[in-house]
Amino acid sequence: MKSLLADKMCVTFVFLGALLFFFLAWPLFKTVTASSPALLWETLLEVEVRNAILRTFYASFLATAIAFFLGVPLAYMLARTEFPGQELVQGLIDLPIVVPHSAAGIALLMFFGRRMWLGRLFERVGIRFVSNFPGIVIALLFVSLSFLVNAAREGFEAVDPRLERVARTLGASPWQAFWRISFPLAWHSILSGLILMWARGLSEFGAVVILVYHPMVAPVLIYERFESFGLNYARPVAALLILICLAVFVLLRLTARKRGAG
Amino acid sequence: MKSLLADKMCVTFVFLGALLFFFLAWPLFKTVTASSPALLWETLLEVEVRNAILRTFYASFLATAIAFFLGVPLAYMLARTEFPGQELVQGLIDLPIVVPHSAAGIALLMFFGRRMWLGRLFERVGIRFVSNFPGIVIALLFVSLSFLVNAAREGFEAVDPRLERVARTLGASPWQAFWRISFPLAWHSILSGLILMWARGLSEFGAVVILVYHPMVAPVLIYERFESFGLNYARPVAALLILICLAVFVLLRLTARKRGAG
Amino acid sequence: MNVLVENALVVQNLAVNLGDFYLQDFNLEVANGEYYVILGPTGAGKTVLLESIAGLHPVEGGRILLAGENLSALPPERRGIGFVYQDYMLFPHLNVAQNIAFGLTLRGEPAAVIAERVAELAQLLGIAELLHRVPRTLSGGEQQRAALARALIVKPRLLLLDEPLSALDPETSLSLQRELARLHRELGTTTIHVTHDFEEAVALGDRIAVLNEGQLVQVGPPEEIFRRPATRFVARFVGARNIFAGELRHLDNGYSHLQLPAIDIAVLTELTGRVHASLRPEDIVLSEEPLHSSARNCFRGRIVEIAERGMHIAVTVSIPPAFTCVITRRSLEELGLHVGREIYLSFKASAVHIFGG
Amino acid sequence: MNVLVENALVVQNLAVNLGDFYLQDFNLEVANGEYYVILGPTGAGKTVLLESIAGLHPVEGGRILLAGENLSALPPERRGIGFVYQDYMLFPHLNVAQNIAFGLTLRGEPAAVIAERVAELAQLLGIAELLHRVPRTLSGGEQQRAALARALIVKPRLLLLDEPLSALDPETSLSLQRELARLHRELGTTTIHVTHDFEEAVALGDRIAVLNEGQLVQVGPPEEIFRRPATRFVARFVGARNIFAGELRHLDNGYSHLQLPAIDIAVLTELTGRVHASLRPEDIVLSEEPLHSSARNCFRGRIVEIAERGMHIAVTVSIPPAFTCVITRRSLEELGLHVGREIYLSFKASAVHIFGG
Repeated sequence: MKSLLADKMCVTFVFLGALLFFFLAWPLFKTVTASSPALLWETLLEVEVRNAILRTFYASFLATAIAFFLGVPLAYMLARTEFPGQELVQGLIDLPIVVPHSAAGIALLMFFGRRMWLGRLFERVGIRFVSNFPGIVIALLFVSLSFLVNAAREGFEAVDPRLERVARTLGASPWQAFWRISFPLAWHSILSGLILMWARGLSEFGAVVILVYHPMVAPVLIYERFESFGLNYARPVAALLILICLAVFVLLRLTARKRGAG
Repeated sequence: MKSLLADKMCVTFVFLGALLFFFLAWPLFKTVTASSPALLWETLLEVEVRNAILRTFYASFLATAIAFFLGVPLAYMLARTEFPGQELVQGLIDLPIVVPHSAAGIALLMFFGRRMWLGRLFERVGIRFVSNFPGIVIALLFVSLSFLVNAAREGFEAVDPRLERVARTLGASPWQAFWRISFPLAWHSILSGLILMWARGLSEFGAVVILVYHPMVAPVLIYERFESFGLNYARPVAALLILICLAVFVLLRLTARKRGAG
Repeated sequence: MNVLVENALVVQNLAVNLGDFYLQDFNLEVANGEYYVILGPTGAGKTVLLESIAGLHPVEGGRILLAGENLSALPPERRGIGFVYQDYMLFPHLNVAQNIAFGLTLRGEPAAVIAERVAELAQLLGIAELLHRVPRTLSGGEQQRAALARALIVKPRLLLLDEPLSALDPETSLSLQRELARLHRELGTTTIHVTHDFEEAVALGDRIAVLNEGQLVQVGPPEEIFRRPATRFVARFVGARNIFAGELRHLDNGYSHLQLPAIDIAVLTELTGRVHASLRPEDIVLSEEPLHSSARNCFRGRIVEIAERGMHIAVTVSIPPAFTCVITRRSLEELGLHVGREIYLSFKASAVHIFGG
Repeated sequence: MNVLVENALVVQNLAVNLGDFYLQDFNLEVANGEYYVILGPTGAGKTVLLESIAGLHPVEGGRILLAGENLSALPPERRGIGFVYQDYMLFPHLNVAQNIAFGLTLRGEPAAVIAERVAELAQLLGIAELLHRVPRTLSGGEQQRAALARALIVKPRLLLLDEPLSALDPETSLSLQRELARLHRELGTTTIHVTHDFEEAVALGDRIAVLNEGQLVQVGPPEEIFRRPATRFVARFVGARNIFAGELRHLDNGYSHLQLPAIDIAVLTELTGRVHASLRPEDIVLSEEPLHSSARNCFRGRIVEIAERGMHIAVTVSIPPAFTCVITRRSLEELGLHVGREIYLSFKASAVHIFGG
């Protein structure tokens, strides 16, 4: 197709694209390379940094696990059935992408706050959300849920419903048809969704910083160090986090490619 | 298909889905309804709030406009040509979705900071990024670019390349084939991408708060008010912003549906 | 009602509504052990009909009785009805053995029993070597055999086949068609087979039902459908052809004779056994005297009917059996043909098309 | 070289590599004003060949000369070659008039001139009423007419048609086929038409080129391709048929006679004018004496060739023209046929298939 992008147009487009490429690539590259590996290692050994990163991993993992139990059934219903208000539900799932995350944090605070109805209910069974670990999980769940639900829905949509129907005629209950046919066949999509949601959870800042400043997740730690001590102290933590996300992202791409090939 | 989701399984799935639905819908609904319309109106009349909202709109608009000029050609190349490193470029476009936005803010600061090479270059022509309006634009461009590029790429991929080829045989240069055939046919996708990118820009907090705390965009204002004055002062601003995003989001859905029908 | 007991399947006043497709007051009766073929053009809603019988589509009204039992309240997994789709629908994440075993695995049968039954059915369908392959590495014919084995392993009371041969190339289709006939002889499972292919219907069906616009317009043995089409639609859909069933006898000199009840006709084929033969009406020549020509088949018969068909005249001559041939108006006049007259009828061995039994 | 001047298009040693498709050392010569049909099975790379000529695919080697000018360095928009795809490829965001006008609009012609030319071409192609419709509301035949008008409005030096009739139903295809013949008579545009349909090739082509595995295996007038297939592939692909071109004469009594150079044959048709006729070899009966039968056509001829073809024997009888018929081995023996012998040859009027001219 090279002949189609001849001469001037091709040169213009490549130039514009290259501008964008360097705009995206260079800051990330520079941040990662500005700190020496020794410094990065040292940073990783700091208790505060390590705890923040592990806390982020764990909170995102828990949010993803909750989303798996609640979101995969919803994704299946969105893919397989038609019900009134379906478009409303689908819209709501997508909404967290465009709602400002600081506003989302405020909204969650209104709901899970200690003086709120639900917050008090949970407090009675010993779960406190504000400025506490469960609050991080709730915030991550709220803002990154849509990634899993949409991936799982697309996965289920790609499974021919007639496969389930054949399974039914062979004696499978709806439940068996789901677990033995639809779920295994949509698994690669669901797995992609889980990884993407987890990665997205790692990077969340706006909603968490309002609901739970302390204990700190890694993105909040970066902000805290930057505000309190300046760029040079925030940079190694940022570099670490970018590297981790890069690794997760490559893993995600490989999963997606494997799904494409399988 | 109702018969496929019989009995227990259906009830379980509906229950799990409903849990998720209320988890998403209720906090947003509560935030919006907790403030009376009069209070919302009063909040909108505050100069600081109004300026922050208008600044957010304008910065996101500028970022979207820059992305249009740089990103649409890149999307076209990704859709139409094969070049070495294509997967790398596509990966880089998607990367901002998973990179923590506070880390992205640090990275941009490393690049456009006043003591950095590029920052100094721009300062000479009178453009300052840190704690200044252009910095907001740069931050929004960085984090929400992928939404436009991916939407435009999918739009171009849906245009049969043979339409361009026929146009070429009729005397169109590559440039004319692009503007008269591919661009109009992909326009609905590009428009969706533009709206989505703009909406995503409105909601950005993490990258902006590091690069440009003052002058404040709306999400930063919410954070500032929450930190300085508490929930009750932050809530009306959050409610306003959620309503605006909701309106944009409905607009986006309608655009997407029109594209589906057309 | 007697009809409910004698028949394996009775469908009464079925109503199905599925957006663009609509079935109303639909009735169907299939006898025990019968091979029942529903013949209709593509898009006549045949798949929806079968899915409704299997409980895979909601039904708006009417009754479906299987061996006298009303199925309406039963979910598909409790109906005991096997289903085979045109495009196989093998479970892509299971290998062939696991696919075939699926129904028994669900029932929690012991592994040894399952393995034995799978081997038995794979043997029966000639796919014993493929058990460890995954579906996407199989040819279409192999996939359809596996799908059949999977449906048969649970010993269904009724087997529904939705255009099972349509996705296959002609040769594979023919061989699997013979396989279906053999399976039905050996297992005797009551079967409804839906198709748009007329030769397939003739070769397999005990009875053929012609479906048009949501109604069965004619039901009867293959012979009857072709000899006496009840409506113009049936006539147009099955075409005006001469169809015969008979036994092939190979002669030493490389020829075959097809033995019909009263006559033998010379044909060219490599098939053997019981087959069908079709002969286009344009390929038959009528003459007053026996022809000494390259036309190998020449018989004397009596004209039983003369009918106009557009530019042609259709003349039916009974030898027996009855042959229909088309001639021009001028030939009609020159030969002075009229009903009751005796005439010679000739056709070439190469003009007889032999197809599966 | 003389060949470069006389021919509108000369392709020399063309090499195209496109992943799974590969063209090497490809040569082609099309005369000025000629209607050149490339006939080949689906998937033989015909589209890639045409796109390479139009400059839409990179070429690895060889020369393409149009009216003596080397096109290699020219981008597609400067080659003056019209292109029509099988699936029309009308611009979906423009109406029919804007689609047709596209080429002139690019050149910045005055609106009045464009409107006039569009009206003229729409008239010529019978789509004058559709000018304000958008493509997706048009039938396939209407879309293809619009695509033709769009290609013709820029007065291309060469028109490339990539299976232009394949996506249409048989009736529309036939009517558009006659339209193509008429357009070519009126405009005289040098045309390369690619198809896998053998009757289409015969009906339209001044010459036919048979393409197999990236090479033209035979080039010649239609008659020659069918009479003397150069390779086994050509013979198998075009089939063993009797093809004749002639003028139809309607008789008062409802018959038509097709006038061949030496004989008239009775046929049944509603067509008129210059047509082609095909006759399957199985439909011809040979006999020692003229037959008094319903076969309307009976001629005496001389056997010029006897060849084995599997289970059949192919006998070619020249009346003239030469007819090929297949008979069984036993008929051959009984009739005592040998080359040079005179024999009678009969076939029914209804066995002659008449198709477009």
